[in-house]
Amino acid sequence: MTMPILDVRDLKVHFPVKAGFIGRTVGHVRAVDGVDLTIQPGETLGLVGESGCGKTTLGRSISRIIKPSTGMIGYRGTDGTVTDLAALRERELRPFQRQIRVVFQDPFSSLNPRMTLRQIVGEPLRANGIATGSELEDRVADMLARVGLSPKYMDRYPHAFSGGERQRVNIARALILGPRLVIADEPVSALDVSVRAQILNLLRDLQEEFSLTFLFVSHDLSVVESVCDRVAVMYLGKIVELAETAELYASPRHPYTEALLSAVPRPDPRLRDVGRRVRLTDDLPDPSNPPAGCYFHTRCPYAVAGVCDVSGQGPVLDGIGPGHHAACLRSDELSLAGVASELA
Amino acid sequence: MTSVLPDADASVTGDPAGGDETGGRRAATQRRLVWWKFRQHKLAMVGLVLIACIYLVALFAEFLAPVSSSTFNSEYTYAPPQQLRIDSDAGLYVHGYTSTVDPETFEPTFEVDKSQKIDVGLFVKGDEYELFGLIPWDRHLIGPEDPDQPMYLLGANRNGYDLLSRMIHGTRVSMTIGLVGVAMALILGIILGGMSGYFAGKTDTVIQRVVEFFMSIPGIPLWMGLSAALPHEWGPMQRYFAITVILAIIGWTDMARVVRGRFLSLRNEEFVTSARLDGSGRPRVIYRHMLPSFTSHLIASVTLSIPAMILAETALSFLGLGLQPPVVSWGVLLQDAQNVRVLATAPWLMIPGLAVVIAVLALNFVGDGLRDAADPYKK
Amino acid sequence: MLRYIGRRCFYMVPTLFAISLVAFAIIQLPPGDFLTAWVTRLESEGEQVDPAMLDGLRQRYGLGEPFYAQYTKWISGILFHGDFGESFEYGRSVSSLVLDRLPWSIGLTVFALLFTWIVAFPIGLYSAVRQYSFGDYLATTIGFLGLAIPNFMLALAMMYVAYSVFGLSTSGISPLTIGIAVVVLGTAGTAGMIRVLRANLLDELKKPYVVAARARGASEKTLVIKYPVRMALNPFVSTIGWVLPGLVGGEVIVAQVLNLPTTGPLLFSALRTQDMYLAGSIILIVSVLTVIGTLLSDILLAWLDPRVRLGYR
Amino acid sequence: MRPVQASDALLEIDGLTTHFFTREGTVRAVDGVSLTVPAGKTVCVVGESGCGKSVTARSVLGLVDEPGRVVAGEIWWRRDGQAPVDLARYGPKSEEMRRVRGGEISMVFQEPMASLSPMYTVGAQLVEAIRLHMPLDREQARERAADLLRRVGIPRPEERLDAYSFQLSGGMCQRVMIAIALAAGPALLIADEPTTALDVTTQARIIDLIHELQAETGMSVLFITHDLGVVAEIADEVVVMYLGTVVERGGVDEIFHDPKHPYTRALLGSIPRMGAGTGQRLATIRGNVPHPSDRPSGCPFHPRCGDAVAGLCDRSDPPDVRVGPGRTARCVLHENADLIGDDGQLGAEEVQR
Repeated sequence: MTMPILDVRDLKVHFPVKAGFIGRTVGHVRAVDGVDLTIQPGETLGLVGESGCGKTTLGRSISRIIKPSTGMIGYRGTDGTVTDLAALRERELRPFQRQIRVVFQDPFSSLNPRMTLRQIVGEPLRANGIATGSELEDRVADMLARVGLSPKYMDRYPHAFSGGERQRVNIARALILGPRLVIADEPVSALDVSVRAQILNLLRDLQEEFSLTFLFVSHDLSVVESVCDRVAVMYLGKIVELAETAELYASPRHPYTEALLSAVPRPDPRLRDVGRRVRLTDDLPDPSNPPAGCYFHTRCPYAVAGVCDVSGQGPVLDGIGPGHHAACLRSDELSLAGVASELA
Repeated sequence: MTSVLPDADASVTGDPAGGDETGGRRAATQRRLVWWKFRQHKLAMVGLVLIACIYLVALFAEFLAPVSSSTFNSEYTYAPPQQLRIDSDAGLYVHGYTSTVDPETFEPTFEVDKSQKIDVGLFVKGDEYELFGLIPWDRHLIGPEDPDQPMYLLGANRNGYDLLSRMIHGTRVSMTIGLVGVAMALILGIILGGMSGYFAGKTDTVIQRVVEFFMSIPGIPLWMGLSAALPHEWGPMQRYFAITVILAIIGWTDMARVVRGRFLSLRNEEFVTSARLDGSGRPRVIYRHMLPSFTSHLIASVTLSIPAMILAETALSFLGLGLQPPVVSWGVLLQDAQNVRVLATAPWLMIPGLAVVIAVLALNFVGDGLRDAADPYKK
Repeated sequence: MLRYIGRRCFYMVPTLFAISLVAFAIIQLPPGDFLTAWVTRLESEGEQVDPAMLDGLRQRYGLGEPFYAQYTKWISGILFHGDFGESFEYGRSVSSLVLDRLPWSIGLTVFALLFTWIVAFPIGLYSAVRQYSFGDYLATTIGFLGLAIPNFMLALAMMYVAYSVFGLSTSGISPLTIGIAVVVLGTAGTAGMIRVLRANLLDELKKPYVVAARARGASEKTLVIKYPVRMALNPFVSTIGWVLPGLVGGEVIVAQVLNLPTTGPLLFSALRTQDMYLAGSIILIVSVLTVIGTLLSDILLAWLDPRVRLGYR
Repeated sequence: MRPVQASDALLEIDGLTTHFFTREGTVRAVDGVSLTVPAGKTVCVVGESGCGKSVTARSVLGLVDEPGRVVAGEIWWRRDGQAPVDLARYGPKSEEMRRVRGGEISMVFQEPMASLSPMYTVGAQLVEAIRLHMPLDREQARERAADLLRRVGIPRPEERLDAYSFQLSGGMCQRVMIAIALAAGPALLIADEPTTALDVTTQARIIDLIHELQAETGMSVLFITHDLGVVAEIADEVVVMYLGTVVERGGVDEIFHDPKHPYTRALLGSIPRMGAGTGQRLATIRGNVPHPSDRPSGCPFHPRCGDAVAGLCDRSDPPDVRVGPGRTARCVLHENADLIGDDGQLGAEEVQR
């Protein structure tokens, strides 16, 4: 097995809850609560979960937009040395931020409205002192062409472009430094259906062309299935299941994954009454005060009192098959339904 | 997307494969978009023209005013305004005055005497002055052909000063004290508001408390206290400067709040995060990415706070706590109009107040227009 | 709710402390100590001063001691004995002087505030509901004018009209002068208030919950009165916070012009004669009252808004 | 005017045209939309941003905001047993329209949190809705309110009546909104992207709920969404919109398994299918969705259409062709389908002379 490009160990991001005149800390929102994760070079790892599960925070802490509270983010450089990004100070991060880039969700707020495409896409080159003047221009033009934008629009401002085009600009900006790992945070969820496919295909093409590794954060399970090699499912700041995409979708081993998969509406009316329907209650527990035992037991249809709700005996992410991990106390007893089995 | 207007997410679509038809708008810089939007605001355009005129008056005050600000003729106490008339033979002229002396108080009362004609000319020789403080000259735009004849187009005050001339001279002080005060408030506001917004956390809390403090105390008594405490022996320039400082001390809070609010909201904008991830240093993130995004908002707030400064100066000077004669400002001129009895005999003494109203209105219009135009991407 | 009020009161403490510092600084600002100035003036007027009394006074105010010691003396006198010091000009205690006039000031301010609300509310409402109508433009224009005309100018103009057109007397306390004062003070705040209310209401009227209420068949009147107005009232109430300082300040000037027996003219004359204990105390009292007014408005706001009341904001 | 054709049509929209008169020009947000909602059925209007689906829904109840206006078209509404009335003739502020809103036709919106006023309790708003259309006193209305909350699956309804919207989750708020919509037992529920702002797990439950309620009450549902998955889950009939026009109408199975319009086909091809595995390459539609204010001439889809015929599609508006029983497609490819008959199986190739 190859060495992972990224090795995250017991990563925690806790946001203090402040109150009072001087801002006393009265509690913590455990946005990311002890995550272990590895990403292999060249793969696309999907990160899914409901809103508020901490997937975006995890992505942001790996790119060090947010400083993690504790834990390790081991990044393996091209020369094989591993650096713990979580421990670095802002200045020391610079060289690594060139190799780990981010594509944001919102194609509107992520582009500075006062800068032209040339300035936006060229900014990383300029800021890192890689290229200036005509060289910068050539590289920007080249990059724009690769993401499917005509370089002749280089001097236009973002407001002249549609959502899909702006997302291409974002991708160009992320890739111009020749990164190795790209963290894509819901890169297509703000786009129209007919444009979404273009961007997904583009990401795939660029991955091949530049041999990129992707961490793909999304709430859309069908999109994740189509682009990811492996998928990690998050719930209340923890990873509850991690497996190869096909394996995870076909035979999930965590009740939460089963529920998520079963909730995705399938674009085929003939499948309407096919398969098991698992429905979760609406109420996500308060992440600053998670339930005892398994965090999911309050909503889990398979939860057993006295097993799943015992304080201090929450499940841990265990290997239960080749490359398949799940954090469920009852994963051995349960037989859960996936998607593939229902396909006609 | 909740918006019912079908602009939802695809604001303007630039087809990557061509579509230069509306290239003008698409390639436009933000400054240009703001200007386009501003131009649609008719009142703001009127205001802009007015403001330009007022500052031109301030710039060429010596030339525009018939006499210098210190020229007076104590013979013509409370002389009423004369109407400027035009005649095909004699050209411009005004009527002279006849005076009757009150037998009890010995105070003269003037009336315009239709039988006298005083010739008025353009570009006449008069008091000597230095234009822009550099070019010595003695021509005035308008004035009596004979400098010894009285010409009081807006009347005279108790000492026989020409109100029109003094108002024109006063423009300079009144309109600059606002600018200087705002400039100082702006600097204070940007530094503190910026710190508050960028560093957030404890720094923000402390600065916020200070701002709240300044906003919760009534300004005018404080100004009065501070300006009353100014040493009497200070000269006009020192006083002028001290008053601007006092105005700035009170006025910076609004600026600080605006700047802080913008910084706070921008700090979490993804394009700012992106800039940081691009490797831009902190100063570049602040000055190249954040500041330009709200300069137009800032300019709007600045424009809207100049009038407040002008009003404050006027009020202070009116009470005799602000600028003192011989400095001439609109507020100083209004000191003459303290009392109803005086007003009853010489209502024209309130005219400088009109200048204040017009200037403040115009600035408010411009500020309003700017505020609306500041965000050209918002419908 | 009680916790909110408690917290809000606690926030006030540093503000009040800072105000007292500023007030004391103003007392201290004029060069030399006021006692010397006072003695000089009395002597120039040919009066004799009893040196024993001077010593007593020096002792009492801690003159010659460092700033903080003087401040402590001054503030503890106020806090524990209600002793604001002595006005040399009037030869009376500051507290009795101020007490005589304070009711007038408070009354004037409260009335002006009420005037502001009563006028601003319907106009703002109308402007928002009938956006871009003739009435809206008229209200906006008047609003702009109200912002642009200095308080004292308006007072002067009204006095001039009353005096020279109607031949009415315009000095001292009379229904006319008080009326003028209320209207003048109220107008300045009204202009700003109308703008705030209009802007807020226009924002609120576009909110989804208004559309949702309309979709369930609520009448247009309910739609405006029940939902958005209730929301728009919040900022409206909180505007007391910023209208009040302006009102209090304006009151000083307007009362001066109209020669009303409020604290304003007293402050003014105190400042002119450098009767600094009187001046400082008035600034202190007026500021503290303003802060308390703001506090009341915040509590009212919390009571009106369930989000604040229930601690969701 | 045209009489209502199908006797079972509860709502029939005919040639609805809603324009927004902005300073920059007129935006033809909805441009001649016709659709029918049969009694007891769920009709889904599906399309991407700017296609006019929401504006269509709002036009029915006269809820289009300034500067938008219904400029043409008829909205025939058939109360039970009565002659149909044209809602488009009612003024947006008229008493008649108000009686229809909430009483006969209810609406649920995209943002459940924002659709409830934070200043009043959920119960107050629910009681208001009930009392607007039913002659009940406060006490009775409150009882009914609690009943309604129970029916939409809110546990402990009596307590929840006194909650504020900000104390509830998005899913809960949407349930409350549905309860409000059901207050007076409407014949038609218009749901405007009711699940878009919700998580996928919550979405599934809300869709189930609407499904159940429909089965229970027999009301019709006009469901607006951009998500074809949701359409497949809930629709009986589907209306596909693109840039202010209906491009295709038909039964849900026909639309998904035998799409006629190139846009529908392309749209279906561009969505990833669950279970299809990793690495599936998605079919794409070239270009972007244009803004409704610069709509292409002729067929609005022609610049992105793989089957566009130069000189034809970019010049004239395509005809609305009947391609089967209850099916239409607005495309020149099917121009001759009317003559051929109702089999609806005519492939594009056969028509392309």
